[in-house]
Amino acid sequence: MPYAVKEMASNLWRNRLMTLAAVLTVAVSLSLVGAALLLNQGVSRAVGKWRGGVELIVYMTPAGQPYPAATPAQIRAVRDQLSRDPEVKSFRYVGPAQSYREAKQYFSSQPDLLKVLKPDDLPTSFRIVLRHADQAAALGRRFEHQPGVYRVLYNRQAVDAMLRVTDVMQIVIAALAVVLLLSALVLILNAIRVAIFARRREVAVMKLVGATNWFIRVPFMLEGLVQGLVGALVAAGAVFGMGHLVSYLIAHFQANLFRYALVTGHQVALTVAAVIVLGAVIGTGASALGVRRFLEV
Amino acid sequence: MPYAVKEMASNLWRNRLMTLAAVLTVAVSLSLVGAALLLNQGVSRAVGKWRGGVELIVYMTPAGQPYPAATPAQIRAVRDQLSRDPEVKSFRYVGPAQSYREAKQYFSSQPDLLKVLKPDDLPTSFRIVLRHADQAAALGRRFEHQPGVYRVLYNRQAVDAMLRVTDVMQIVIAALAVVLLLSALVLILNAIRVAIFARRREVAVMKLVGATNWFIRVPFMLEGLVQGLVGALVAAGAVFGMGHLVSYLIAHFQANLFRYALVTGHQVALTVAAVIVLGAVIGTGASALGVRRFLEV
Amino acid sequence: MIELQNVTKTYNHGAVIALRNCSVSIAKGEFVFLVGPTGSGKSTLLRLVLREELPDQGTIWVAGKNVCQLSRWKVPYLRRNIGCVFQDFRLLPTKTVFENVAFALEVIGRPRHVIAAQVPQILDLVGLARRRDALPHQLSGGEQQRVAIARAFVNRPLILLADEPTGNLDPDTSEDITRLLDRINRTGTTVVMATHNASIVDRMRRRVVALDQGRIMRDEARGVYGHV
Amino acid sequence: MIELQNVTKTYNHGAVIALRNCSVSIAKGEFVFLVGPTGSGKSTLLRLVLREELPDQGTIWVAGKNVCQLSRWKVPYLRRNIGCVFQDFRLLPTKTVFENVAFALEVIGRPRHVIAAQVPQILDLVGLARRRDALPHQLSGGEQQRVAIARAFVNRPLILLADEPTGNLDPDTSEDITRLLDRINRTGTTVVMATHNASIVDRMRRRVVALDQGRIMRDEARGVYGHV
Ligand SMILES: Nc1ncnc2c1ncn2[C@@H]1O[C@H](COP(=O)(O)OP(=O)(O)OP(=O)(O)O)[C@@H](O)[C@H]1O
Ligand SMILES: Nc1ncnc2c1ncn2[C@@H]1O[C@H](COP(=O)(O)OP(=O)(O)OP(=O)(O)O)[C@@H](O)[C@H]1O
Ligand SMILES: [Mg+2]
Ligand SMILES: [Mg+2]
Repeated sequence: MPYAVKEMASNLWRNRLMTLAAVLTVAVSLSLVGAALLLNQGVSRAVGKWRGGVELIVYMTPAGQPYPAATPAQIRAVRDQLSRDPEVKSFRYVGPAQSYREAKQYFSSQPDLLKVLKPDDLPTSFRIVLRHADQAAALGRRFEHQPGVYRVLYNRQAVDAMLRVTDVMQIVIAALAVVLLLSALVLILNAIRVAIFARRREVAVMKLVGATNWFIRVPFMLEGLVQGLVGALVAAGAVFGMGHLVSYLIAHFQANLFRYALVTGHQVALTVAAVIVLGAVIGTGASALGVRRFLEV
Repeated sequence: MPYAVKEMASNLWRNRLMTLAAVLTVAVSLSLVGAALLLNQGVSRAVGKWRGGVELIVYMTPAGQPYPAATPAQIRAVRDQLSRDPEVKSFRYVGPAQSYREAKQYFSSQPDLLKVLKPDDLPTSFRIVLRHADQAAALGRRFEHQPGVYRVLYNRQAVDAMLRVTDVMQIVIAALAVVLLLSALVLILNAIRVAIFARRREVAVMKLVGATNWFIRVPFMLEGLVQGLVGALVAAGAVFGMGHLVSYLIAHFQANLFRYALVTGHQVALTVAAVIVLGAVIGTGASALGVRRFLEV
Repeated sequence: MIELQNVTKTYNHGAVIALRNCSVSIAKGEFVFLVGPTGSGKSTLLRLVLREELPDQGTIWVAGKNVCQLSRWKVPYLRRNIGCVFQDFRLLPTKTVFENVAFALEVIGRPRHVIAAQVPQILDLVGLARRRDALPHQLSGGEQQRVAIARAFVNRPLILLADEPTGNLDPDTSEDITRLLDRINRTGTTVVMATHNASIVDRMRRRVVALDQGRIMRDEARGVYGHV
Repeated sequence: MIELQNVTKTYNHGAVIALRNCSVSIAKGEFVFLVGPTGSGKSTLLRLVLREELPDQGTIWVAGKNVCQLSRWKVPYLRRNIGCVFQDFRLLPTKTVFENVAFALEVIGRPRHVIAAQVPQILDLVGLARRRDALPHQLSGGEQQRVAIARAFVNRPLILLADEPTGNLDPDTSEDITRLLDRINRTGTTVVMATHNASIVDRMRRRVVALDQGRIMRDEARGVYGHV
């Protein structure tokens, strides 16, 4: 329908400032939606890594402590007990070499501290996956006072604290996104209203000579759709950019827990698709609403 | 001028959806401006703390290293050299006890690691303030191979990396804020335009019977001003809230360098004032523009 | 062609009664003047025929269809049978004479070659063939009304409604416009013209339907304006 | 009171010439009919007097002021000396009769007690004292035009301009409105009325200024409409 497209283009151009504002607001709000989605995916991916299913860590006493280091026999005792415990789904032992490797990675940003650490100073540990996560405290208590056990760490606590923080961030971002989506909707609605007003004479004549309702409506609806879609495309670009920004930030912050919060290309693509669909929905919704409210039949 | 206020209130109420959108967009964009300002202040405050003016740290070899620990004589030699060097503005020696205290604070979130550390394992250090910051490398090189010196750290590097990251964040936030301010402007402009259109009959009659131009303009201008100001007040609330959110995030992240990025109440108050002034400026600007463009005389 | 049966129309939830129990029947090819003082309901009657409004009571038949029971999406097709002319011309100021007339065909989906054939023909009929590229503001009021008539008639509707088509025109021009409507009526089109112009009504001696306060007071085959 | 000296006015950067070198002088207390075919420049002349437009050439004096050299902010004060009435009434649909008239005083900053005193007085003059709380759509066209006249006259302007005030009205109502304007003229107000209504002009026998294609063709003290 070339008439509709022509009309739409001319409507958009007449109100270019408003069109620009609507497109930008759609872009910003959808970018925020995309950011919230990415953060959500990144965090849930990182949570998997952080936990790796591990809910409990039993550290054995390292050398260089005021009390004696764990003996091989004590370590074997813990291992045996874990093998027999029905609550333990699986576990692995992290020896001195791997502990040191982990620490090196962990403190890669603090080389002076690294030089202080020696492999033997670091505690070896058992990383334990439970059958029922809520049994962590009960199991932990059993090992806490066993000879050679240095400390029991509940991984869940640290991760949960982190999750609370990222939850707050997601809520803030999502709230901003919702507010801005409302603004975007009103801006598109308005662009349509102004376009309808600018074309009121044409519309009156069209009704008079018997143009069908859809013939009259379609150019205005297309206008809203295009604004929503163009905004969504810009936001899609921003989502791609955010992927890079996040890696950059992670690389520079070297934020320990967050280093796993990278999202896969697949997840970014899904987010981009969601953003574009949302843009189309907003554009169409605003159009339908605008045409309904401001165009009599 | 009660007439103008009455007219303005009725204009706002007629277009409540648009008014709401305009106010919310102003609020969001000014909140982002506030966030950028707070981040900027927090970072520059933190930079001061991070650096404390210190540009160079000379660590002395601690015990428990493959090579011998620094002797008191070696430490004294470094101290003497620093006292004599004309490039050194001031310096202080951080002994074992204070080093341990710092480490405890630094690693408060990682108790198992803390237990591994012993005061004697930690290097003591000289924190040096230079007369000319660019002399850091030259001075550092002189100490690097001196007996008993464990390592020379250029504080500037870590801080600069951090600054690059916060710079990126500030730019992103500021860019979003600018885009949204444009949208806010267009939304206010539009609300005024619609109000003018809704009142076109009244305006025509007013011109006809000889109402002065300002009498006609003022209600519409007040409308824009109120939208800008109300949005700014909401943003001011958000800025206060952000202060709390930041402390909460810092407490939970325990992000090492950022723990000093708290802003003072005074700085928050200044930011709030800036946000409100900006809201008034935007409201007035949009009004003036709207009245100019859409109200003939 | 047009038949109103006991039609009552009110506005503002019954506060204003625009038409009271009106019945009138207009046959194909008639030329009818609708007269009456201001507020007597002439425009309302025309709007009902166009189905811009629905009556409160009574039935209205237009071109063989009961417009009160016409579903919404069929209304545009009804209107393609009815041409309309108003006091204020309602031309599109940014389009030329040709484009204004062509617009009426474009928006109901007529193909290009039909437009290219019919528009010059109708401009010839209204005597504006030489001004086809002028913009409305470059025309006199009488010429503008001719364009409006061309637009209303280009799709060869069965009915032409004219609501005070000479209200903005001087007596000479009004005379011209009425003569043009008469010419269109002679092609078989039913013409209904609401007017205050007593001298035209008196001179033409056509059927006159006189309204007053929403009631049909007179319906004469070869009537005059009269002072109600 | 009103004086045009060699006034030329064009639109669209000279493409349309609305007035060509017109000179006319209207004294205080006169009643002048402005006649001429559509597009002859009657409305343009009135808009120039109101200083809604500026002339291309010539000077215009209104109430002792050269309106061409009047600074922008003084225009409202000029307009307080000029009342205006139009074909389409231009009443505010959401305000009552009283409020419509009071609005004209409110927006020029007249105090409440002045409004409370003057509005009923003027409504009495135009014969609408009993309809003061009606909304415009509840009034007939003639009554609406009376409200418009009341609004134009409530501030007791020196001049009353009327641009086809009877264009939308039937002959009887037109007669009434013209009589009302005549009554206002007898209070000393200068009245200029542009019209197409030949019968009224012919009956009143007042000064007639006839325009055609932007030129003043006739200016007779006790003229008739005539067919130019
Ligand atoms: N949209 C409307 N809302 C409310 N009342 C209306 C509306 N349209 C018309 N009326 C009222 O209905 C009555 C008839 O109006 P209508 O316009 O049909 O009269 P008319 O004969 O065309 O008058 P005129 O000669 O002034 O054009 C009048 O009292 C008018 O005030
Ligand atoms: N705003 C405008 N822009 C361009 N041309 C205009 C404008 N206003 C009037 N004209 C043109 O100026 C000429 C004089 O117009 P004007 O309205 O003064 O005539 P008029 O005598 O009042 O006619 P009518 O009897 O139809 O009201 C016409 O040719 C008209 O097309
Ligand atoms: Mg009518
Ligand atoms: Mg005119």
